[in-house]
Amino acid sequence: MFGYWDALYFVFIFIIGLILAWLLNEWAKKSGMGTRETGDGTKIFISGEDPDKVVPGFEHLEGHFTGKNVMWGLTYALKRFFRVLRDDHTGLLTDYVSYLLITTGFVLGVILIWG
Amino acid sequence: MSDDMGVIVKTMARATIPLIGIFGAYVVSHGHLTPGGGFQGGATIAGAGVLFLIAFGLSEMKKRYDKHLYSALEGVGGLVFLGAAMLGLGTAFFYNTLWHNGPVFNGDPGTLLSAGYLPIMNLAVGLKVFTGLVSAMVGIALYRRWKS
Amino acid sequence: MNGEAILPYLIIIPLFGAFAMPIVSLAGKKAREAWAVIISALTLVVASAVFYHVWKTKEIIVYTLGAKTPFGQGVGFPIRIVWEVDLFGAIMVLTVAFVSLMAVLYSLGYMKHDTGLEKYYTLILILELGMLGIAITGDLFNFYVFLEIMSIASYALVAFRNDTWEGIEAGVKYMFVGSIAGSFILLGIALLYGQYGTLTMGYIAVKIAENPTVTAKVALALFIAGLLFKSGASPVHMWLADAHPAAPSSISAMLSGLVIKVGGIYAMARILFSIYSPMAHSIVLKAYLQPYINMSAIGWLIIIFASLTLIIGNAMAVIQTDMKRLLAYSSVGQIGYILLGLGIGLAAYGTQTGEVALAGAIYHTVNHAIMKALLFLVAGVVIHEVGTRNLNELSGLAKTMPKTTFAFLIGAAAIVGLPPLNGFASKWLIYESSAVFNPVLGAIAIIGTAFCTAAYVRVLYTFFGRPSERVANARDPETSMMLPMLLLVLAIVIMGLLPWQISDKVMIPTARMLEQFKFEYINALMSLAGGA
Amino acid sequence: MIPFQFITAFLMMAIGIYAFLYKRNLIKLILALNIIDSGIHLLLVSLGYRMELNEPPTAPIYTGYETLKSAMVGPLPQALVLTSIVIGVCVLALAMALTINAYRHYGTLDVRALRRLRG
Repeated sequence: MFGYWDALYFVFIFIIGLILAWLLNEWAKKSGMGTRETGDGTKIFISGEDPDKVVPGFEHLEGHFTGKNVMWGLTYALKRFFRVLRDDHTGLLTDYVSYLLITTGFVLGVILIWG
Repeated sequence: MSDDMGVIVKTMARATIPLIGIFGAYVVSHGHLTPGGGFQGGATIAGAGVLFLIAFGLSEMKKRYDKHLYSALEGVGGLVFLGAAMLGLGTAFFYNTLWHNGPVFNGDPGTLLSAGYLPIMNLAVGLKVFTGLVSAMVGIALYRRWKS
Repeated sequence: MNGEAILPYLIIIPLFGAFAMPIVSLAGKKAREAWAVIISALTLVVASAVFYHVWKTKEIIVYTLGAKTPFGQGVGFPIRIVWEVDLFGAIMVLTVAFVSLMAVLYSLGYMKHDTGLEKYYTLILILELGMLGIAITGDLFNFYVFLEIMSIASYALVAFRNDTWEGIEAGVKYMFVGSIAGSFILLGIALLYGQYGTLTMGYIAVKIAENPTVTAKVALALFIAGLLFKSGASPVHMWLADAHPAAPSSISAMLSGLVIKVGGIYAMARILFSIYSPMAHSIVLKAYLQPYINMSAIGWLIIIFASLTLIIGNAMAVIQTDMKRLLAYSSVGQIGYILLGLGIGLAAYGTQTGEVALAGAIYHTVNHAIMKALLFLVAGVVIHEVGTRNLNELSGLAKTMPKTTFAFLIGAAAIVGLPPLNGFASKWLIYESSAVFNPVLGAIAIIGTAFCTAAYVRVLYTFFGRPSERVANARDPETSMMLPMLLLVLAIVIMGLLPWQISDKVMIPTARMLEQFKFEYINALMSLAGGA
Repeated sequence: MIPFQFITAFLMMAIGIYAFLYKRNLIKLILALNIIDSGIHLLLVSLGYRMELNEPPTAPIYTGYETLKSAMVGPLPQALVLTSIVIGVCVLALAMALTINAYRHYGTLDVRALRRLRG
C-alpha cells in the first residue's frame, strides 16, 4: 500500500510539465495578437500587472514586479472567500476569547456526545 | 509635585518596615517548620520595599536601589537553589542527600537545623523573590511619565 | 553513554545559564554573548546524547526526581515527580536545542542595536528550558509548570521591543488569551487530580483505563481546547498571526519553529496517546465490552480542526502583503498538516495507515521547525538590511542579496514540498495516508498545498523582480547572521537527501513507540514498582 | 451536603469569563484573569480537604504528627496551588507592564482601541 514515491517519477512529471508549458507558450504566441519577441510590442506581462502602466499615487513603484499582482487571478476568483476570512480576523481581544470559548464548547460537546 | 507622603506616613513606615522585614525573614527561615516558605517570606519582605517606595517616593527609592546589585542577587538566589538541588545528583536530581547523610541540616524533624536542603532552598527562593518583586515594582514605578 | 545520568543536565544547563546571566553580563557585552552561545551549545550536546541513547536502545528513560524510584515506601503507586523520555520526546529535545542554538547565534548580529540584552538572553534560555521540560516530563503538573514557563517567556519576548506599538498590541492579545488557555489546562489537571488522585501520566493512564468517567472526558476536552490554542489551530489561530510578525525575527523563528510544536502538538500527542492510551480504549476495552472513551471520535474531531486550519491558514497567506505575516499564516497552514497526521493516527489507530500518518506528522514537525526557522531568519535579514517587510517595496532583492535569496529559495521549496528537499517526504507520508484513509482529506491537503505554493510564488516573484531603489544598498549580512542560515540550509538539504532512511530508522519507530501497542509508556513506569 | 466550595469555584470562573467577554478595560481584564485563576485554586485546594473522624483537618505540618487527633489536608494540592500562585504573580506583573506600555502607545486602556493588527 505504501510504496514510497520514487523521485524518478517526479523527474518524469517535471519533464512532461515542461513540455506542456512550452507547447502552451508556443500556442499562445501563435494565437495571441500583441506579443512580439523584439521591438515595440515587447512587454513582460505577469498576471495582470502591466509594467508600463503607472497607477496614480504609486508612481514610486513604477516598473517593479512587486509580487502584489502575481496571484491576481486566484485572488480575484476567490475574493469573497478571502473577504470573509479577512473580516473574520477583527483584531479584537474579546473576539479571540469568544473563539476560544466556542472551540472549547464544540470540543466538549463532541467529546460528551460521541466520545 | 513631590512624590512622597506626609510625615505621619513616613514615621509609621520607618517604624513598620523593619518589623515587616523581620517577619518576612522569620517566615523564610522557618519555611520547613511552619506554613510559609521562601515565596511567602520573600513576598512579605518585598512588601516592605513597596511600603518604602510608596511612603518615601521614587526619588528616595532610586538612591537606595541598585539595579545591577538586585539583578545579580536574584541570579545568586537562583544559583543557590540550583546548587542545593544538584547536591544529591549522585542519586537523583533534587535528592535530599543532606537530610539522609549530610553533615548539617539532618537534625530531628521540628528543629531549625533539619530538613536537609529545604532551608537552603527557602533562603535562596526568599532572596530571589524579594529582589525580583522589588525590581519589578521599581521597574513599573520608574516607567517614563509620558504625560507632562 | 548512560541516558539516566545525563538527562538532568538537560534542565540544569539552561537553568544555570539563565540564572547566571545577570552576573555574567556584569562582565560586559562580549561575555554575555559568549555565555549564551556556550550554554546553548552545551545544551545541544546533551540533547544529542539523550537522543542517541534513546534511539540506540529503543527504551524509555524514566528518571525520578528526588529519589531512586518514583514509588513511595509501602505504597503501590508513584508519588514522586517523574521524567519520561520516549523517542518522540527525544526528537523534540534535539530539535529544540538545535533551533535554539541557531536563534541565539543569529541574535548576536540581529539584536546588536537593541538595549536590555541581558534580559533578552535570559528569556531566550528560559524559553528553551521550558520547551525542554515539556518534552521530557512525565508528570502532569510539572508539564503545566513548564508550559507556563515557556508561555511567560514567549509573552515577554513577543513584547520585547516595547517602543513599537505592534509588539505591545500583539503581546497583550497573546498574553491575555494565552493565560485563559493555560487556565483551561490547569482546570483539566485539577479535574483529573480530583477524580483519580494522582498526577503521574503513566499512572493516570492506568486509572483512566480502569474507570473512564465523564470527568476524564471533560478534562480531555479542556486539554484539547487549550492546546489547540497553544498550537495555533484554526478558529483560535489569530494570536499567532499577530504575535509572530511583531516579535524580533530570531524569536519568531523560535516561536514558529518550536513553541507551537512543543507546547501544542507534542503536548497534545503526549496527552492523547500516553494518558488516554488509545490501545486500551479503542481496542482492549472495546473488545471486552467495558466502558471506554471513543478515541476515533476524538481523532475525527482533530481532523475537522486540521482541515479548517489547512485551508484557512494557507489561504490567508496568499493575500498578505507583510512578509512575516505571510510566514506566520503559512505556519498556521503547516500546523494543519501536522494535526491532520495526528488525527488520522488516532482515528485509524491500529492500522498501518494510522502509523504512517503519525510518522508523517512527527516527521513534518521536525522538518517544519527547521524550514520555518530558516524562513523567519531570512525575513529578519531582510528587515535588518532593507528596513521594511512590505512585499510591495522589496522587489529585486536577488540582485543585491544573492545568498539570502538562495536561502529563502531553499526554504520555500522545502516548505512547498519539492522532492529533493526534506519537506517532501513528510508531506508525502501525510498525503498518502490521508488519501488512503479518506480521499476527501487527501484532496483538502492538496488544496492547502496549492494555496501554500501560491503564497510562496508571490514572495519569490518579488525577490526575483526588477530591483527597486529601496533595495539598492542592501547586501548580504555579516557572518553571525549568515552562519545559522547556512547551517539550516545544510540541514534541509541533508535531510532531503536521506528521506526514507530517516523515515524508516527514526520516524516509524517513534510513531510505534508513541502508539504504545504494548503499553510501553505505562510499563516503563510501572515496572519500577518492585524496586522500592 | 451541598459542595459549596465547588459551586463557588465554578462561579468564580464564570464571573471571570463573563468579564472577559463584556468588559473593555484592560485593568478589569487583568482582574478577570486573576479571578479565573483564583477559582481554579479554590477548586484545587478544596480537593485536598477531607473530613475524617468528624473533625476538621489540620495543616499538613510534619511536626507533631503523632499527637494529632484529626487527619491532615492533602499536602499535594497546596503545593500545586502555591506553584500556580507564583505563576499567577508572574503573569500579573507582565500583564501590568504590558498594560502600561499599551497606555503609552494608544493613550487609552480600552481593548477596542487595540485593533491595528487585523486582516
